[in-house]
Amino acid sequence: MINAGDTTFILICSALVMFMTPGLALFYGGMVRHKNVLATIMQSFIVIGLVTVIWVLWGYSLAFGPDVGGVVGSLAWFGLKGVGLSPSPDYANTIPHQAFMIFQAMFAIITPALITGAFAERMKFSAFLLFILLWSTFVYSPLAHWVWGAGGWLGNMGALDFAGGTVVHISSGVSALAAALLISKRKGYGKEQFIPHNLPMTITGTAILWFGWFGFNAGSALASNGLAAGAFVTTHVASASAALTWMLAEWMHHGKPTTLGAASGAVAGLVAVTPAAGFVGPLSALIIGGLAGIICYGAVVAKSTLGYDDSLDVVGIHGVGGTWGALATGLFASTAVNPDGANGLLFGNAAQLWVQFLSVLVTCIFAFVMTVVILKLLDLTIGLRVDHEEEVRGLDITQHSETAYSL
Amino acid sequence: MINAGDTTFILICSALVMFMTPGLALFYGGMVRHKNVLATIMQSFIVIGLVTVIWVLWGYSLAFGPDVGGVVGSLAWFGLKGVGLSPSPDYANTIPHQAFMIFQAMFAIITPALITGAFAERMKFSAFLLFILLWSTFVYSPLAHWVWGAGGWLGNMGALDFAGGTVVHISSGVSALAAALLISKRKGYGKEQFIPHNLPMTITGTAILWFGWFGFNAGSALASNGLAAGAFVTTHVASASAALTWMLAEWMHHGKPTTLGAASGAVAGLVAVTPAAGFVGPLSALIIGGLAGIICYGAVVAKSTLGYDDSLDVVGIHGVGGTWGALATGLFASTAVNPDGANGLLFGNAAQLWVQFLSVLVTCIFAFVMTVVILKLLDLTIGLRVDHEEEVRGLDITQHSETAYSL
Amino acid sequence: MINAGDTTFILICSALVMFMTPGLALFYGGMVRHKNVLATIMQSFIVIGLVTVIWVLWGYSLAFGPDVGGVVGSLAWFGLKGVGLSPSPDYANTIPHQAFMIFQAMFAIITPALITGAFAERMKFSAFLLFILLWSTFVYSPLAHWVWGAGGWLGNMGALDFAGGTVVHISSGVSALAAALLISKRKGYGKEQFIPHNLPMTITGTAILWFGWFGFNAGSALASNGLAAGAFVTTHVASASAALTWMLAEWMHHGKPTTLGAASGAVAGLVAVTPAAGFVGPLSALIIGGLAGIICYGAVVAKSTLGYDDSLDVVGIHGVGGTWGALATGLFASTAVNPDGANGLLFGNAAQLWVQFLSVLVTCIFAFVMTVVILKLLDLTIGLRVDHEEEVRGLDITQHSETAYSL
Amino acid sequence: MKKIEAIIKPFKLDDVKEGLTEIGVRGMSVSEIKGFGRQKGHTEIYRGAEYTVDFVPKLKLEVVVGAEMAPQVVELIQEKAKTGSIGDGKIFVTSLEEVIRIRTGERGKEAI
Amino acid sequence: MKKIEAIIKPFKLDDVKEGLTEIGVRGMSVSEIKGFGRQKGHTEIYRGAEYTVDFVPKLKLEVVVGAEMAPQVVELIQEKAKTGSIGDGKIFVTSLEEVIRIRTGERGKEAI
Amino acid sequence: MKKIEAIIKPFKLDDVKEGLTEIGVRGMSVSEIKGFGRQKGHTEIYRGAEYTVDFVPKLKLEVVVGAEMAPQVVELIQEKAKTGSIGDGKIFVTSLEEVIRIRTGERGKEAI
Ligand SMILES: Nc1ncnc2c1ncn2[C@@H]1O[C@H](COP(=O)(O)OP(=O)(O)O)[C@@H](O)[C@H]1O
Ligand SMILES: Nc1ncnc2c1ncn2[C@@H]1O[C@H](COP(=O)(O)OP(=O)(O)O)[C@@H](O)[C@H]1O
Ligand SMILES: Nc1ncnc2c1ncn2[C@@H]1O[C@H](COP(=O)(O)OP(=O)(O)O)[C@@H](O)[C@H]1O
Repeated sequence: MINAGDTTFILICSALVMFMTPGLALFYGGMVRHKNVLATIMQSFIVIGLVTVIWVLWGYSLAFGPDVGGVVGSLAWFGLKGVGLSPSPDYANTIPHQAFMIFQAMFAIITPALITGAFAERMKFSAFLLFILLWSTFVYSPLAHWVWGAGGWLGNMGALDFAGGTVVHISSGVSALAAALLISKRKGYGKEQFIPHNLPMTITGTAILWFGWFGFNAGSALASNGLAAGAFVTTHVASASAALTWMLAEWMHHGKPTTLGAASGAVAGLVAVTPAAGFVGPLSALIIGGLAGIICYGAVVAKSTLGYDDSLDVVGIHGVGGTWGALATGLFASTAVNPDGANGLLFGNAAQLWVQFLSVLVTCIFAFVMTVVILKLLDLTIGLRVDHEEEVRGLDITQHSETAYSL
Repeated sequence: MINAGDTTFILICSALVMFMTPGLALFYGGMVRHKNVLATIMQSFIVIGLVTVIWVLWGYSLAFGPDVGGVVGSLAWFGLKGVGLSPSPDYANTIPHQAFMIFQAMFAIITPALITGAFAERMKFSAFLLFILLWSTFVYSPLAHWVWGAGGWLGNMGALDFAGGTVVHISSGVSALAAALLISKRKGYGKEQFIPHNLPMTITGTAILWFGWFGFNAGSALASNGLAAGAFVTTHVASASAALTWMLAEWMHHGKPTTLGAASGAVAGLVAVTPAAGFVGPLSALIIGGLAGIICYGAVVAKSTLGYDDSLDVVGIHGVGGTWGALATGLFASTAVNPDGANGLLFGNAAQLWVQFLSVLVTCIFAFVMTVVILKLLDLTIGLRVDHEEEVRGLDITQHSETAYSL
Repeated sequence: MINAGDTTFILICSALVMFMTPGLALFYGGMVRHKNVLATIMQSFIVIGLVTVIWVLWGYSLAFGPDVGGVVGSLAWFGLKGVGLSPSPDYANTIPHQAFMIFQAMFAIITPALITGAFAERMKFSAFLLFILLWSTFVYSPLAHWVWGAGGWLGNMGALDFAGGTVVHISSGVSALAAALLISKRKGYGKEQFIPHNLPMTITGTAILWFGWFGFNAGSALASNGLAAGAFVTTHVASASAALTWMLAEWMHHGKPTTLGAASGAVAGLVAVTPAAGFVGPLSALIIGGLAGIICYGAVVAKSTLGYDDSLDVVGIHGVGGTWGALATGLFASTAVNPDGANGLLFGNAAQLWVQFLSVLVTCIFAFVMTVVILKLLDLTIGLRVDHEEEVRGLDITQHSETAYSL
Repeated sequence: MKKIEAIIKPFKLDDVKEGLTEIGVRGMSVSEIKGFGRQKGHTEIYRGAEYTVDFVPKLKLEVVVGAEMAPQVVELIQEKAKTGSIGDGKIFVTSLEEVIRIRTGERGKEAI
Repeated sequence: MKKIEAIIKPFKLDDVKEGLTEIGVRGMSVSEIKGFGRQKGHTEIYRGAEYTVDFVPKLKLEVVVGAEMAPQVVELIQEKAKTGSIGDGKIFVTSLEEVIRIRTGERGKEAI
Repeated sequence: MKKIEAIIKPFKLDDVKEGLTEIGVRGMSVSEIKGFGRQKGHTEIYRGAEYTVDFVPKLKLEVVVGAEMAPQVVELIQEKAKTGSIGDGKIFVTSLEEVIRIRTGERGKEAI
C-alpha cells in the first residue's frame, strides 16, 4: 500500500540526488582550467540526458528486472514495461514502483559522471558519449543487480552496501584509475601548473553534493523512518568530520589549511559513509569520516608519486574512500543500529569484514577489466583523445565551439 | 482532513518552485552581456517580491476565489480573507488551504519572470515593474482561473493542462513575442556579437530549474501518490530526452554539440512535458521531449529569419515548446495513466486534440492582445526603453548603479 | 509514534537548513574583495564541519539535554548517548529523536557562521576556529537551552521565539557588533572603496538562503500540519515585502534601486519573521517584513555614522532585524493563528511585548558580554588579526595559499 | 617604422578595425585599460553607500606600420574613433628602431 | 612630448593619481600587468601539491606630458609609489613624436 | 637603454621566461592582449547562431635592457617563442630615454 509520507520522501530524495550531478559538474568544473570548464560541466550534464534514456529503455530492466542467475536482470522490463504506479512486490513496497525506479535512475546517472574527473581536459566528446553508453549498460547495471537486484549474488552473499559504496564509488573510482592509465597524462602534466580556475564554483558544487547526498543516503532507507533519520545523521557527521581532518592533515603537512582541502574532505567523508550510513551509529560515523579525510588526503598526495594523471582525483577520493567505507562497514556495522543489517568486526562478527572485502575485490576486478576493454575498443576505433593542438586551445572551443566567460 | 505526507509534499514542492525563479535569473543572467547581468537577474528576483505581494492581496482571489461567470475569481478572498490553515473544499482537500495558495503563488511568480528574457538588456526598470504589476493582475490571474479555478470555463471545457502548459508557458511565450515586437531590437542587434557572458552561470540556472521543476510538475498532483510519481518520472524523462535531441540537432546542423544547446534542450523538454506530465506514460514523455528538443531548436534558429529580437528565446522555447506540449497532451494522454484525465488522439479520442487546440488558441489571443495593450499604455506614458547612451553603458550601471564583477 | 509525513518533513527541512550555510558563504563571499573570497567562504564552510562535531559530542547535550536549573542542559547526552531513532518524550514526539537533533544541529551551525560577516577580510584563521569553538559551546548552547530546551527559563517565562529570532539572529547580530568593535576596522576603511567583487554570487547566496529558510521556519513547527503551512507562508510573504521596501527606501534615498538592496531586504525580512513565523498571519507578516526592509536599511546606513566596521552588516540586518522581529512578535502574535502561542499587544495582550522585550534584552547582554570575553581572551593569547602586509595581500593567499579565480 | 597607440572607446573597436583593414593594415594588438581624464566616471551604490568610480573603461590599440603609412593610419583612427563627445581618447605616435616577425625572423617592413 | 610608463604596486595607485592631479596632470591610462623581478611571488597549494607563482600583480601607469613637465612627473611618481621594499617598480621614459586628441583632432601639447 | 616588446603565444611564456633568466635578464612585465593578424580566430555557436571571433589571445612581454644586451634578448625571444606556424607574434624595439627604479631612485643601467 502506498504511504504518502514515504512517497514524498523518495520523490524529494530523487530530486536531491538528481541535483547532485549538476553539483558534481560545478565541483569538477571549478578545478579545471578555464578553457575546459564547459567541456567538463557538459560531461556531467549530458550524462543526465543519456543515462536517463538508457535507464528507461533497458538499464533499469538489466539492473532490477527479473533475476537471471543472480548476475543480471532480464529485459522483461524493457521500456519500463510493467513498471507502474503501484508498489513493486520486490522493492520498497510502500511507494509507487516508478518512484523506486526514478530514485535508482539518479544513482545510475551520477556514477558514470563521477568517472569523468579522471580524464578531464583531454577526452574527445564523441568517444566520451560512447564510453558512457557502454559503461552504463555493461558495468553499472550488472553491478547494481549483483548488490541490490532481487536475487543478485553479492547481495545474497550478505555484503552490506547501504547506499552504493561498491556500486557507485568503488566502481567509478576503479574505472577512473583504468581510464587515467589508458588515456595517459595531460599535455604539460608535471611541467605546467594546473591551477583550479574557479574555486568558489568548486565549493558551490561541494555544497550541492552535500545537500543532495542526504537524499542519496537517507533515501536509501526507501521509507521515512528511524533508519532514514539515522542514515541522515551519519551522513552529515561523517562529512563534517572528514572536512576537518583533511584540512588538518594538509595544515600539518603543508602548513596551510585550504578551502579546496576542506571541500575535498567533505566529499571524501560522504563517500566513505555511503555504504555504512544505515548500519552504523553517529560516533562510528565520526570515526569513519575522520579517517576518510586522512586516508583520502594521503591517497591524493600519493598520486604524484604513482605518476598517473587522474585529473580531479576520482581514484583518491571515490576509489580509496569507497573502499575504506565498504571495509569500515565491516568493522562498525551494528545490529543495534539496524536489525536488518549485521554486526561488524568490532561487534564480534569478523565474517562480515571478509564478506565486505570480497565484494570490494569483485567490484574492483569487474569494473577495472570492463573499463579497460571498453576504452581499448573505443581507442582502436574512433580514438579517445583530442589532438595536441586541440588540447592546447582547450576543449570548450574545439569540442563545443563555446567560451565560458566573456567578462 | 490534513494528511502530513501530502502537506509535506506540497510545502517542499512550493519551496522547489520558488527556487526556480532565482534559477531562471541565473539561466538568463549568464546569457546576457556582463554589463546587463545584474539588471537581468534583478528582473527575475524582484518579481518574487512584487508578485508575492500582489498574490496575497488580490491575485490569489482573482485566480482561485469564488467564480464569477467562469472568467475570473471574485475579490472575496482579498488579503487571503478566509484562506486558512484547514483544507479548502474546492482545492487539494488533504492539505491546508494556505499550502495550496502558496504553491500556486510560486507559479504566479515565475510566469511573468519568464517573459523578461524577451526584452532583456534594454527595458527601463520602472516600466518593467509596472508591466509586471499589470500583467500579473490582468493576464495571469484570469488565465489561471479559466484553467484551474473552480468554475473556470477552459477547465470546464475539458482542456487538459496538468502543470501549466497554457497558463505558464504559452502565456509567457506569447507575451514575450508581443514584447519583443513592441520594444524592438537591441542596439547593434545583427551587427555586434551578443555572446553569453557566463555560460557556467546559465548551466547552474538550468540545473536549478530542472531540480525545481520536479516540484512544479509532480507537485501539481497536489498529493503524494502514484500520480505524483508518474508526473515526476515523465518530467525527468522528457527533459533528458530533449537535452539529447537539441544537442544532436545542433551537432548535425552546425557540426558542434554545445553546452548551451543541451541546457536549452533540457528546458524545452521540461516546458513541453508540463501540461502532459500527469496524463502520459514515460515512453510518451520520451517522445514528447525528444520532439520538443528538435522543434524548439528549429524555432530558435527561425528567429533570425523572422527578424524579431527575442533576446533569450522565450518565444522559441516557452511559446513553441508550450504549444507543442499542449497539443502533445491531446495526442498522448491516456486514461490508463490517469483515470481522471482523458484519452488523446493516439488513444482514439480526436476530440481531446481539438479541445487542446482551442485552449492554446484562446490563450495565445488573450495573452498577446493584453500584453500589447499593457505595453502600449506604458510606452505612451512613461516609456519602455532606456535611451541609447544608457543601453551602451549597460543597465547595471544606469538602472541600478552597480557593477556585477570586480575581479 | 513515528509519523512518516512528519519525519520526511523534518529530514528534508534539515537538509534545507544545512544548505543555508553554504548559501551564506556565497552571500558573504560575493560582497568581499576578490582577494578574500575563499577565506570568507571558508569561514562559513568549515563551521559546518566544526560545529557538527561539537554538537554531536557535547553541544546538543548542553542545549537540549536534561535541564540543570533552567540555564543549561547536562552532559548526560554527551556523544548523543541515549539520543536514538525513536521519538524523544520532550521534543517533537512524532519523529525520531535523532531527526530533531540534526534539525537543531543545522541551527547551531548557521548561527556562528552569521557572525563571520562582521570581521570578514581581516581575521586570522586559527583565531577564528577557536572563536567558533568557544562561542558555540558557551554562547549558543546555553542560549538555545534557555529558549527551546525543556525547562529553559526564557521559554518558561513565556517568551515567543518560533524559529530563532533571539537564539539565532539577535545572538549573532549582537556578537557581530562586539566583534566589529574589538577587531576594529579594515585597513583603508573609509578611504579605499570596498566594492563587492561578485554580486551574482551574492544573489545566488540570497536565493539559497531564502529557499533554505522555508525549512528553517516551517520546519520549526516540528510536524507537517497547518502550523507548518502558516509559517511557510508568513516566511515567504515577509521576505518578499522586505525585498520591495528596502529597494524602495534606497530608491528614494539614493535615486537608484539596487540588486544588492533587494537581496539584503529579502534577508532582513526573513530574519524579522523568524521569531514570528508560527504566531502571526500573512498580513501581519506583510507588515513585519515591510517595516523590516525599511528599519534594517536605516540601520545599515547608520553604520557609517556610528563608525564601526561591521564588514557585511550583520548588526544592521540580523541584530536589528532580529530585534524588530522579536518585538513584532509581541505586537502581532495571535492565538487565532496559533492557539499554543499567545496574543500580542495588538490583540490586547501588552504583557507579551514586555516578555519579548525582556528576552531580547537578556540575549543582547549575554551574547555581547560573552563574545567580548572570548575575543579578548583570544586577542591576548594568539591574536585575532592578520598583520597589515597579509591584509593587503589578502586572506586567500596568506591564510589558505589559494587564489579564487584564474580566468 | 612607427608604432601608433590609440586609446579609444570600447564600442568603437569594430569601426576602427574595419577601417584599418580597408587601408591595408594587416595586424594590430588590443588591450583593456582604465582611463582617467576629463570624462568623468560614474557612481555606484552598495548598501546605501555611494562610491564614485572615476576611471572609464577604454581600449588601447597598438598598430605598427611603416613610417610612410603612419599619417594615414592616424587620420583614419581619429576619424573612425571620433564621436565628438568628451572621452574619445588619444593617439600617440612613437618611432620603432626595429621590428621582427618571430615566425620567420624577418625584420623591418617585411615583418609587419 | 614624453610618455612616462610607471610600473607600481596596485595599492599605490590612489596616492600616485592624487599626486599627479595636484601637479596638474589631467589624464592617464592604467592597465594590469604581471610583473617578474627581484620581488618573489608566493606559493599556492591545491590537493596537497605546491605551486610557486612567481609573478606579482602590478599596475602599469601611462602618462603623456609635455617634455618640460616630464622630470617633475617622474619625480612625483617615484616619491608617491615608493614604499622602500623590493618590488616598488620602475619608471620608463620615452619621447613621443606626436599626440592627437581624437575628439578635436588637436595635436601636440593642446592634445594632452 | 632599450625597451623590447614581444607579442607571443601564451603557452610560450615559460620557455621565453626561462631563456631570458638564463641570459641574465632580471625582470620583465607581461600583459594579456587580443591579437589581430594573419592567424585567424575561431567560430563560436550560441543557440544555433555562428559567430566568428577574429582575435587571438596573446601575451605581450615588455623587457627593458641595456642597449648592448638588446640584440641578444631579441634573438633569444625570437628563438624561444617560435613555433613556425602563423601567429607566433612580433618583437618591437624602442629606445628609452630614462629608467628609474622607484625603490631607490637609481637611474639608467643600475635601475634595471
Ligand atoms: N595625459 C594622458 N596620458 C595618457 N593617457 C591619457 C592622457 N589624457 C587622457 N588619456 C586617456 O585618454 C582618455 C580620454 O581622455 P579624456 O580627457 O577623458 O577625453 P578627451 O580624449 O576627449 O580629451 C582617458 O580616459 C585616458 O585613458
Ligand atoms: N627589466 C625589466 N623590464 C621590464 N619590467 C621590469 C624589469 N625589471 C622589473 N620590471 C618590473 O618592475 C617590477 C618590480 O621590479 P623588482 O625587481 O621586483 O623590484 P624593484 O622594482 O624594487 O627592483 C617587476 O614586477 C616588473 O613588473
Ligand atoms: N601591425 C601590427 N601591429 C601591432 N601588432 C601586430 C601587427 N601585426 C601583428 N601583430 C600582432 O602579432 C600577432 C601575430 O601576428 P600574425 O599576423 O597573426 O602572425 P605572424 O606573427 O606569424 O605574422 C597578432 O595577433 C597581433 O597581436
